[in-house]
Amino acid sequence: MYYILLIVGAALVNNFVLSRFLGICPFMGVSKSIDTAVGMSMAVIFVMTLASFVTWLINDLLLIPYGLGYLQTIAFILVIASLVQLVEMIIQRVSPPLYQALGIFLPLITTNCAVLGVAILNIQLKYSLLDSCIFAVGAALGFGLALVIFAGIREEFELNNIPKAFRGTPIALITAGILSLAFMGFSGLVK
Amino acid sequence: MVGGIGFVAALILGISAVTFAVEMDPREKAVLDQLPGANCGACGFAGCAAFAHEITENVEAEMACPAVNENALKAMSEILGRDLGGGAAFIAFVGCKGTPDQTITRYNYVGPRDCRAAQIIAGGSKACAYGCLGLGSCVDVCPFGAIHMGEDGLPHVVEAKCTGCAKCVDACPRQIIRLIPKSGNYGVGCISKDLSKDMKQYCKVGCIKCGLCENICPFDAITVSKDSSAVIDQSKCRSCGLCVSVCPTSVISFLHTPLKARVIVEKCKGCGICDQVCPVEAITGKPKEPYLVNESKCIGCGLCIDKCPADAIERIVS
Amino acid sequence: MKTFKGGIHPPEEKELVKDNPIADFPLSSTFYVLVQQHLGAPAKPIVKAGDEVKKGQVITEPLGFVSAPVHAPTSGTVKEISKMVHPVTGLLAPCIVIDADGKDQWADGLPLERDPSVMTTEELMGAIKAAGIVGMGGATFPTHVKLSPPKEKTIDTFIVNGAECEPYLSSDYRLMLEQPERVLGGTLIAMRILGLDKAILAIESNKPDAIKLMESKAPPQIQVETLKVKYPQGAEKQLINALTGREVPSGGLPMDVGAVVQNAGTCAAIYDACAHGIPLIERITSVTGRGIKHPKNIKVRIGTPIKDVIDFCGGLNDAAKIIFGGPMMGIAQFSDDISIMKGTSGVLVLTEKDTNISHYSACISCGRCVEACPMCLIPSTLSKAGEKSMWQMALDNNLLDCVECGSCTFVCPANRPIVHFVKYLKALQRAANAKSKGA
Amino acid sequence: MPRVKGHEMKDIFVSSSPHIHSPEDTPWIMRQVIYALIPGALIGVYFFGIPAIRVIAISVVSCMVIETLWQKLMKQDITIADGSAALTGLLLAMNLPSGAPWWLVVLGSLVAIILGKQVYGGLGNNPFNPALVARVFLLISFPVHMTTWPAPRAFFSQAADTVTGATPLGALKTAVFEHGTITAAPHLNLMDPFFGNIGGSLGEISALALILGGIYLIARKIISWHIPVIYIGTVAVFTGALWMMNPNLYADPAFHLIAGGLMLGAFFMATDMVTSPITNKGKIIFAVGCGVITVVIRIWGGYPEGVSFAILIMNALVPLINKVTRPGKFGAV
Repeated sequence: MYYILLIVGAALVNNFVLSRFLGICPFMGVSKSIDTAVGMSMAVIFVMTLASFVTWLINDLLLIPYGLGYLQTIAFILVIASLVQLVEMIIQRVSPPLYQALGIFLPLITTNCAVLGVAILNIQLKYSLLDSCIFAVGAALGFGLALVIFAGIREEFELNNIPKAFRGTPIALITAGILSLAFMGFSGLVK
Repeated sequence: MVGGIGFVAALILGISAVTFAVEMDPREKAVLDQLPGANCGACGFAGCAAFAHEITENVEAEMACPAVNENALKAMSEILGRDLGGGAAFIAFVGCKGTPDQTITRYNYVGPRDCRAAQIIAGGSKACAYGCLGLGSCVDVCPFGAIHMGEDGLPHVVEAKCTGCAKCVDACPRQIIRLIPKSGNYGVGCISKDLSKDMKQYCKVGCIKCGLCENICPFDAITVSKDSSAVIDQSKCRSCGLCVSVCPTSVISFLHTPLKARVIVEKCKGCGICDQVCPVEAITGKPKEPYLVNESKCIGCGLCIDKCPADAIERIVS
Repeated sequence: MKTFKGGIHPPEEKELVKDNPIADFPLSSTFYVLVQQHLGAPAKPIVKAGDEVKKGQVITEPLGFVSAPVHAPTSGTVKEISKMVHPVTGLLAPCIVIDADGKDQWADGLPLERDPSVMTTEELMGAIKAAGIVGMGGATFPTHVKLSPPKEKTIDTFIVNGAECEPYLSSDYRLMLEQPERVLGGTLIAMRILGLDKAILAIESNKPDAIKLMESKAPPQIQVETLKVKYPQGAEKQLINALTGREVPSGGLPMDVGAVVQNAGTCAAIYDACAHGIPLIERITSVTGRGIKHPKNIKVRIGTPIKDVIDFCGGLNDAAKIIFGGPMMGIAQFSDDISIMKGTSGVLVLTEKDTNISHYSACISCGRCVEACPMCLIPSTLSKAGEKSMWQMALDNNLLDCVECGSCTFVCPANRPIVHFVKYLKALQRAANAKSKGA
Repeated sequence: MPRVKGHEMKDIFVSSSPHIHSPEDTPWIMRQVIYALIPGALIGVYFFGIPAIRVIAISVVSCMVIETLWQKLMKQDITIADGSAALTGLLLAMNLPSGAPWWLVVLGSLVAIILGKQVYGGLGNNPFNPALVARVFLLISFPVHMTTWPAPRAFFSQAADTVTGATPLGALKTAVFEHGTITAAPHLNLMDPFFGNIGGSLGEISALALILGGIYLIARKIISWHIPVIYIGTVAVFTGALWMMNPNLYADPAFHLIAGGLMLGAFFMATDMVTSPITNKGKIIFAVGCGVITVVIRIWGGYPEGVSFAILIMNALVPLINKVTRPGKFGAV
């Protein structure tokens, strides 16, 4: 029961994109169409889970014993970067069209604050290894959910006649704002 | 210690880099940056990225992008190490002068405001089968905002913005808009193939095929026949303007009629917005007093007209 | 009572002309006979100015199998081969102008007296082809092509379409009431050609007297089926679905599910062609609508100028729209320089109050069009795609399944011309295909 | 040969088929929804007096003025006649407490019309229900103003009108929060909220009036029954199950249906055509989703009333629902 609450907490209540406002740049960049959004979510879930698993181990086995806590951020970024490189190659070989569609945003996951955010949050909230992985899965699902919902809305914008000044990112930012307003309804759900 | 992690990671990546190798030509990226990026499809490819790929890979590929300017062309030639030749600059020209009051419409059209949609119902509401329906399909498809609907119900091309990408030529259901080289100076405002005695019934400003222009033109750059309006061969035309003077229905017009902006004194509130937006500083004046447009400097781009809150600026033919 | 999914209930407005018996139309002085009066390959005039023609004499020669000849509506001399506005396309099309000599003299031998039941199917088919019979419901598809499906298609159901679901019109209704033998005779002939021993005659329940009469007169092999009153009940795919439950495959034809559908008027014409050798030179048309003074059902010759028809029915009173066919799928006309064609099931004159000329506003996704669409499409998406000329996106939303019945546009509260957008998208798609094939 | 031998009839109209149209158009629909809202609004005015009229008037007028201004500024054609701005104004007013200060109402109208609708391109283009966007925006930006519920009193009685009472749901939430059981909340006989004698936004208090309005809309076929019936059903089933499990921790379903904004939400907010799915199957999924989220927020969430948030979240899912519930192809080959 605790784990379900953990996942729901990470995915809905303090959703990474809509409540914590992490990972906004891929959120805006990749949400043009639903299939790229799904592709991106898969990539993020994979990277986030592995990253939090590896970073937790590094933190627990290497950083704390040698008192190198201050190296935390750089080490984490290094791990995430290599993981992203791995994912990038796999996707490029497995489905080139998805690779073309994701384009610049795939390497961008490296600097994606959501992924790094999960790793650091795991340490701050003092989760156990298992907890941090589940938290990462929850966070990634939350990110993916928000991304796919947002992509659904933005695909409808093709058909609307949005005033020229608002087309593209401005309307996306306004919609993301209202979406996070809606997700605030979940606040206080999990203590 | 961080080096340790770095080393381990590098090892993994090295192995996987070999197994998943797919390379992409860096020159393609550089060429893509030079292209305008409007993905207008005039080069016949899906978008600028596809065209950049083609011109990098295929050595004989021609520079088919009309919307590229001179220095971008030079830059691309250096990147690819071969001369891409000059993209002949073209400009769109509207071959119809039939304003609603000069022509007869056969019925009141009810339906979507789009020429292509109107054309498929009973062949369009205008009595002339070749005349412009004025519902703005060309304006909708122009990616550069270079064509707009004038008060006279006909499209006007803004020379400064038009890149000759020919999207409006395809959009017009009656093929009224044609591409004319920028070097050319005169265009015929009618493409009707009907005999003049029939055309007179429904259009007062069409080409009546009298042939006066053909006779007077010293360079026989203009040809007229019984069932085709006057056509100017731009390569021969020396822009002497004789044909314009003899044409009874003044169908032939000077191509580069630089549309000028002129301030309507009584409407102007002196807010100065036009002065700020004018790209060539052709507008001067003091706040709270009517502003003035210097016609020699003005290139007729129409930015001031779009921005003016009081609609106090009008387009005039200089 | 059987019916199909979706559809709408427009006001029937049939009482304007329903009870007027079929009136014989006086002979006009000049006839404008269009050369292209069918769906399919064009035909070529075989007479020239000055020729003498007799009533029923063939005056054009079809080029290709899917084509149909046209015949002189009366005896007289060919004045000229000129052009006039074609009611369907609105563009100029070749037409044969015949000055009637008033004698109305039949061509040699016509009308014959022969018993179709003894004729071989080849003779029957030959008679239909020679008589230039086309679908009279409005599609004008050559009948001899429809009645000769390719061998591999097994046909097990023949449906006679007496639904007449279009509001205002009652030409089929009057035909079934006053001349049931012609309809039934034609049905039997068609059944023999298709090699079937039973057929279905479908009539909407708002024509009870026609149903009763047909049930009493119909031989046992022809079963009269009553259908719920709903538009577009008479559309081929909906009629087959309602009567047999089968769905014509997307992009396919009725014969793919073993069915052939013919309009009641077409069956009557088949009977005349086979029994008396009379070509299709006359048809029953409803001239109705509040824009015409005395609505009438008239038996009128093909090629009769519309001016004569309007004068015969008392002239116009503040007409806003003149439509060939019904209000839902008919084609609006703009010039009175046109004439009756083989497919003119009705001449409808609407006043400004009855028709819809207001501008359209934004779609509010109310879903009425989705419920109304008999082809299970989402018309609102098609209309939005139409506004943006996005035909590829429309193709993914089954654009080509749309039969343009008009139900969505009728119910749309925002007055959006969805059928016009669909026609526009289809035109864009055809142009793009042609360009890609050509390039 | 010219196209026309001078025969054309100048004033004839030509358009694509079909040439006839049903009498129902968008302004007619908007008017019917406004008529359906009038009973609820009247009850609100009856119980909250002049302030309620003030809020409604300000809200409707400012919505219409803002829309006209925006369209003038953007050089678009003025569509005030279709009544959608007036409807948004009325709906927004019914979501606000009658004590709301005038600037709050004007700000709400601004957010509803500009952020909720016009920025997306006007009527029919907005993914979220404008009135709800404004309500949630105000609820989160001005929680104090939005949750001071003037006590209801008969229109003519002279009782002091500054007494503020909590809404039934609010009382329930504090009771559970402090004492862990609902019995601590002041006992409520169910007739009060049914007729409107409870605290709450000026439009949502009388379930009876709203149900009447809803039935009128369904009878006139403006909205289909799918969303309201399934939405209220889901809430009833969900709260009923919880109530069965632990009566003193969870309130009984009848209470949940009548109290709070469920009736207003189910009949008027969730059924806003522009922001709800287009197929009936989609409407069912949408309604179930709204019901579940409403109950989750009411029982476990931080806010006493979950209807607004639930509908907004489900509005976001509508494009996906529309994509999933596309009707099957006719004669799928």
